[in-house]
Amino acid sequence: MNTNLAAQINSFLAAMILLTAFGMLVQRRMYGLIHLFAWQGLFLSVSTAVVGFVAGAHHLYISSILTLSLKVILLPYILHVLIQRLKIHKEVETIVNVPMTMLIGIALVVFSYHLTAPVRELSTLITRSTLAVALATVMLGLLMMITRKHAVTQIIGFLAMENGLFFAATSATYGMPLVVELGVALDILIAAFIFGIFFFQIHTTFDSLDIDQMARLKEED
Amino acid sequence: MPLLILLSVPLFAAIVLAFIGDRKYAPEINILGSAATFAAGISLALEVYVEGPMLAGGKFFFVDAFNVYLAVLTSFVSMTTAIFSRRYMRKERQDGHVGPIRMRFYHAMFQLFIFAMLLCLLTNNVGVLWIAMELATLSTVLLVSLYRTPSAIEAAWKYFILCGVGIALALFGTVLLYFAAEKVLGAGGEALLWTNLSQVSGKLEPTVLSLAFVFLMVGYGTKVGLVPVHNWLPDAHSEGPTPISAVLSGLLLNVALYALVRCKVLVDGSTGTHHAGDIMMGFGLLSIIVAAFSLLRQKDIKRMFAYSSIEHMGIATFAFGLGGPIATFGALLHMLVHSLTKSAIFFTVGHASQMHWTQEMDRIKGLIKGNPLVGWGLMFGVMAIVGMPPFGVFTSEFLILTATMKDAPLLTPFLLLGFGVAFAALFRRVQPMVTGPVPSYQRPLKAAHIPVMLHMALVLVIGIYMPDFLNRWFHTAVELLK
Amino acid sequence: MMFYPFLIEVLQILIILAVAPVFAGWVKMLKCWSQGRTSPGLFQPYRDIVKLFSKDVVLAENASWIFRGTPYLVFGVVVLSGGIVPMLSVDLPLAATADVIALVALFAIARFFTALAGMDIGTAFGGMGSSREMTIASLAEPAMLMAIFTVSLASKSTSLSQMVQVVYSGQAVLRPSLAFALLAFILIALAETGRIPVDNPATHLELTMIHEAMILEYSGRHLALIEWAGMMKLFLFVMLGIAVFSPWGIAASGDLAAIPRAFLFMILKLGAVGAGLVLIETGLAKMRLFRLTEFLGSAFLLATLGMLSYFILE
Amino acid sequence: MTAIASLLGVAAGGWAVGKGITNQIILPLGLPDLLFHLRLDPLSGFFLVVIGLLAFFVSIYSLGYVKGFLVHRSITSLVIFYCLFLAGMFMVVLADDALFFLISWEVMAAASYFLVMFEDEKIENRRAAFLYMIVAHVGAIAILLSFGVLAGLTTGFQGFSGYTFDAMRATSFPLGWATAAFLLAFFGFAAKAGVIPLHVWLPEAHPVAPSNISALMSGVMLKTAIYGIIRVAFDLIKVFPWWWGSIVLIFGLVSAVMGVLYALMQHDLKRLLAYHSVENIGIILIGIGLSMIFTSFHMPLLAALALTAGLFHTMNHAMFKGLLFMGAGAVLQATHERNMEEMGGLIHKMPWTAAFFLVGCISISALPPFNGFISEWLTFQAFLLSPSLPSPLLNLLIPMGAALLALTGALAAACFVKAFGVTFLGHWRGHHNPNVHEAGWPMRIGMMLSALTCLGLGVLPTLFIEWMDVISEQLVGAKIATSATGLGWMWLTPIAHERASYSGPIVFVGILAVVLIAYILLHSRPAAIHRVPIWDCGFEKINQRMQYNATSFAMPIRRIFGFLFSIKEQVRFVSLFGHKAFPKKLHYHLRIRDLFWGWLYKPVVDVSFWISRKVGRLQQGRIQVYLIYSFVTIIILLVFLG
Repeated sequence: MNTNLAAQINSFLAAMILLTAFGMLVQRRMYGLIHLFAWQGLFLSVSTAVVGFVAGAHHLYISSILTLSLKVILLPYILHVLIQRLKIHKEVETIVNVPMTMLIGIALVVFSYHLTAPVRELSTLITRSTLAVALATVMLGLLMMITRKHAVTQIIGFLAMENGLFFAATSATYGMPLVVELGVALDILIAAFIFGIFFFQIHTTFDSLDIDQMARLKEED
Repeated sequence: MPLLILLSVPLFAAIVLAFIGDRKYAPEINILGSAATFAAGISLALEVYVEGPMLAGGKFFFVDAFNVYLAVLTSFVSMTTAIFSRRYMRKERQDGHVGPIRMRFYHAMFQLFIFAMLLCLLTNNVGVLWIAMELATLSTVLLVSLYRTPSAIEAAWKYFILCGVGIALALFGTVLLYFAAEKVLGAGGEALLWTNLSQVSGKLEPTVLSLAFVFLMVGYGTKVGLVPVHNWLPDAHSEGPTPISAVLSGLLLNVALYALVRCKVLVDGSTGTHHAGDIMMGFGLLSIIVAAFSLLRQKDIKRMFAYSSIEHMGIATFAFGLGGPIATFGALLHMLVHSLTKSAIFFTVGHASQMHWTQEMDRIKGLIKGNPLVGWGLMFGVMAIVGMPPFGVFTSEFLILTATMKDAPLLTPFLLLGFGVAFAALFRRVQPMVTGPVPSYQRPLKAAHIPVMLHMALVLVIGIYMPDFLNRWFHTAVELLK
Repeated sequence: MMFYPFLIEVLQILIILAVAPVFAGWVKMLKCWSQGRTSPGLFQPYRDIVKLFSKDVVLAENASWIFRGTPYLVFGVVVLSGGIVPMLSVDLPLAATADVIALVALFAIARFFTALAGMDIGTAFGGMGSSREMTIASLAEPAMLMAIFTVSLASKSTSLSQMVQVVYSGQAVLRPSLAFALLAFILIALAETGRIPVDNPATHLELTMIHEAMILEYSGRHLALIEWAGMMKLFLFVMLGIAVFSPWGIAASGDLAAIPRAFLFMILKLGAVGAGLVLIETGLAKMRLFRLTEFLGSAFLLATLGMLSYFILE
Repeated sequence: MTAIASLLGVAAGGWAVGKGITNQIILPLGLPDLLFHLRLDPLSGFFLVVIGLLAFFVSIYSLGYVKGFLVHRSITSLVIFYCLFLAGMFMVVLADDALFFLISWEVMAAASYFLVMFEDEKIENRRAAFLYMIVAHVGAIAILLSFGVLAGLTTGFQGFSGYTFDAMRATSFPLGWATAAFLLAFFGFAAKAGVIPLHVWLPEAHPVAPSNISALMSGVMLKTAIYGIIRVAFDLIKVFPWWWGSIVLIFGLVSAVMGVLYALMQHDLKRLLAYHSVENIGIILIGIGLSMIFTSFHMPLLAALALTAGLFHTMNHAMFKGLLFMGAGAVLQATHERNMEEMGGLIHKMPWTAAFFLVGCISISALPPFNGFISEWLTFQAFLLSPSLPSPLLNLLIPMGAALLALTGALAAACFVKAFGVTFLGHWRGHHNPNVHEAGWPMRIGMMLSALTCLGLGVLPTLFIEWMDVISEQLVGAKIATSATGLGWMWLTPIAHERASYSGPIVFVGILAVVLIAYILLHSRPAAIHRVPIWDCGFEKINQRMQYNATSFAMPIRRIFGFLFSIKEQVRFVSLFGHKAFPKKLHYHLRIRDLFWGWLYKPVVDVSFWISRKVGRLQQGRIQVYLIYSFVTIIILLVFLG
């Protein structure tokens, strides 16, 4: 596989990641979201492996496998189980003003591109152009957290952000040092357990996972 | 060697505590672990004091004047907090707020949290720094929701999500930092070591670094509790158990600020401008003012002191942003004395609310007569925190204010406004609580004397007589942060 | 000549003790004439005082030592002031004891104690008198100081003998500032000595009394001392005005022979001032208490005008 | 104990002023790079004497006074904070670097705060203490900033040596910065001194504090602020334009007049005294302001005169105000009452206290032969000399100030006729007759000593002025000539013999002599004194409710100066037959408030709470909104940097 091809594959995968990010932004159904998230993880994992192969950075394979096992298999599975356990699978969520959200998302992509343009000039890596996509994914994850009202979707948004970060790490730099990668993965694992516990706590206390109920700690009278 | 002990003791203690569970002597083990940590911290400090900055564990750890003093502080406050929590948590158990499982969880997580913070301070690797920071968040999230009340869960959720997002942004910043460093230092672990980065900071790409700083600033700033990304802080501090509020306020914020300052040094070194400092000053100033005005309308005692923490972190951030020897000196001192004072305040606040069965300030009255230690402790604590001499906070605020007057005189009115309002707001609330006759519903309580008195005495001593070694430490740290 | 100044001093104190009642009698006499009444004679005040001295004292039950001591104190203060204002000669040893400001303060202490004595008994009248007296005094004081200020601008001094000397030596003739100051001084003196239109010394009508209300409870020798001191105070104010604004005829330093001449001049001037006083008192009606603000305000205005005209015109 | 320590302070201060020397000590405390510097020079020595002397008297007094508390509460905290308070004041005047100065300053403030709050079960005490603390702290911050400005301009700012006063003395400051520093310092010190409009805490805090503390707070704590102003202006900055002096002068005048007017309206004895502190601080500031004006026009002699007047008044005010508060404390302890409307006739039951209080009243009313007169007279002399200034505008305006000062003096006299008359004279006005007794011996001795000092300073001012001349010599470079002739101690002649003179001894001895002569002459013939009931004008028996009281006494003045207060007057009729002509009962209600509450403080408080409400909206409860904050913040920063 020559470098050029790899770059093309990588760009394609980047586009797919971006697409799934947008998909998650507007997806109303819970299962659909989880599937989209798993797809995004898969693209990420493949992309990591490709980069690792091209750059000869073998620790990226470990990264890739970690991503695959965590984000494509483990986390979606946990979410699945939780949703069934907590009987929320039928819930369809309302999102504030979908077209508006889309527009903001597009603006964010443009903005990310503009922002990373000077950085792109500096880099010699084949993956350099994907940095904008990574940033956009992070921002879209954040946007998703803002527009959603459900605890599970917020968590998915959060994880999507993490995906964007991983992508940034691989695309911009051919991956962080292994210690860091492992640590980050560990953290995400712990976080996953914690939000699992949280779902139960919230559910038993509030009878649903709608976070609009959790707005009582405030300063307004 | 002390370094290894310093790190391993809390980790080990966490494991032990997780296994032995809620035994009668668990609090004592907790104290013992913290005390051992503190002893290790002291010996490490001595070593550094004698031999100067050092690397350890294959460049993985790095100790210099800046972080060693914070490490000692962290281990010290964690020790006193452990002492405090023995009596406090026993009372909570008697009142039926927490059960045995949660007690086990509490003790283990407490130690884990200390470990995370120490790792955060001592590591040389910017990436590991990030991981430890995230670990510190995660270990406290469930402590905040320990009481399982709706508001506690809500607070913990917000803490989890907001800090999670914040820290994610910080990771993005770290990636960008690595991106820039890799060009100069080559790929691999070397490029994330702070010791290497600080040496080559002039060669790092300025555009990338300033971009990175934005993310780091917002990310770690969330943890520091800077306005406008502070919103998790009052909730988490007011709903968690009081010992946790004390360490969150007294230590975690410091650690986050430490990370931020390290990054700022790199960025300013690279860009050659003062942009990072300016941004920090802006955040600091905004925090001071917003927190000061928010203080005015608080009804919940712990929430009020949470806002006070925001204000003080704002002050320290502002001073670091300002730069210059005197302001930096003041900021370092401020971190130290704020953490001592604020945790002492939280100790007394915890007892006070136990005495009255509530955190509502309107219901808390007559503390001095009811329990002189709690009453006077709170009174003097507040006097110290609002910057009354002869306590140490005054000294640091004095240095910061005068330095501001020198370097950015136009900003002093805002600082002044913030200080004045915060002062009035705190006093307005605290005075009725400590004075006056004892209300009928107050119950007597055996308070934890040692931590409160120890902290206040230290703050007092620092205010009147700063030992020479501390002074030299600060000066070395100031040199480092230039 | 060592004794010369002391001689003057003694002489002057004797004069003030002796002449003050006569002057009061003179004013009363003129007043009677002007109102078409028969006058009791020039020396009636003497007879009053002597009669009061020989009477027993009737004291209210709860009068304290303040009430009893005040007459002596007032008397003492006024006599001492009498030794300070130059009447016959500029060369007065005690004149250096107090300058004009201190002199005003001496009068103030007399007033202070009189007001306290008025409150001592605990009647409504006493308190009313004290309250009004102190109010008037506080309004008069700034005007008084302004007048002094104006005069001292001309003489570069507040020391009385120095002021007299400067005016006497003709360095200050027909100055507008002095004229204004004189007008102001007259208004203030009327207020300070309790004459119409500020106060009416002859009335005992409850709504109008001021000074009389304070001393209503006095009797016997206490009343005699107070009355006497009151006459001396009037006399002193007249002398002060004469000394500062028209000292002509006063004996120069060390000139013993000029003393009789100076005495003569003094008597003449006193006669004239008495006539003027009566003219004012018969011509004007007593003012309402709250109109006094305007009265004393105009005194202040005049004094200030005097000062301004000094700076602007001279 | 404290008495002895105070005496030591007096001795040290007296020695320093007497010898005119300067000592410097550096304590091994504080920041290692900024040790605590102490310095004893004539100026601080003078204030040391003032503080020490009054503290000595008050300490003796306290021995008796605190016994009143022993019955129902522990006095440990009172004693501890009392000592801290004294120590704080001593340290303030000795401090020689900015940090130590501020530490002492705030120790003093904090200690007095706790002292004010000593009887903390009363809500008014807490309120007063709170207000006091706020104002004091805001003032302290201003002072801090002022030092910040000064230190910033010294050469040694990079290290810490710039914070010492020595470094500031050695620097000559550019005008703009010096002005900022001065104004800040003046603001800060004025807040402490109770200069209008920063005075509101004072009439709240002084009345509720234990009386020995009120005596110290009013008598000497306010003086530390005066010390601060003198130190900053004359010693640290040194060169300044004339309008600085005018500012001080104007604030002094306003405080003097407004202070005394407000005092007149009070019927709480200690509150009245507190307002008088505002007035007297005003008078002191007049002296200092004039001195500054003269200094800036390079007229050292006149500057020395005005400065001496101000300092002398500082001493005097400490003595007589301490005395008055001690007297008020004795009354309070005896009657458990601060409201004058409920007092009267105490002179019969407390003859000693009455006599001492009277001495205080005469002194503060600036009447000879007591000390208050001397300083006011000196101030007048300084005023009268102002026409020699080379500025026509000042020439025209300053005399008006003299007139205002005269008004102040006269109103003060009126006020103390009221205070003494209503409290000690007449009949008891209260509803029930309490068991009133004379104050104990320690209290009497304390009061007697300060009364004697008042008299001594009034009769022999020249000795005192000669002793303190060295201060003005150091600060403005000239002495005032007091001892021109051999009998110099008798005559006080500030500038020249021809100019003006006053002789305390002669006035004192003269009055005494005439009074004695008159008394002896009149008593050579025995005359009976009949004691009879008060003449009731032929009506029914008059009762004690018919007396003039504090409110009615001040009525004429209230009418005249009514526009300066916010007055609510209410008369309510309860009438027979439903017609006004047949009143059965009259309710008279009068409420006088400090004008500045409505003008200055309430708006500030309201605005603060308004902002606070707005700021509170930030924390609005929904996590999405918080996320938006992060989002927007990062976008803005990226735009800003990218």
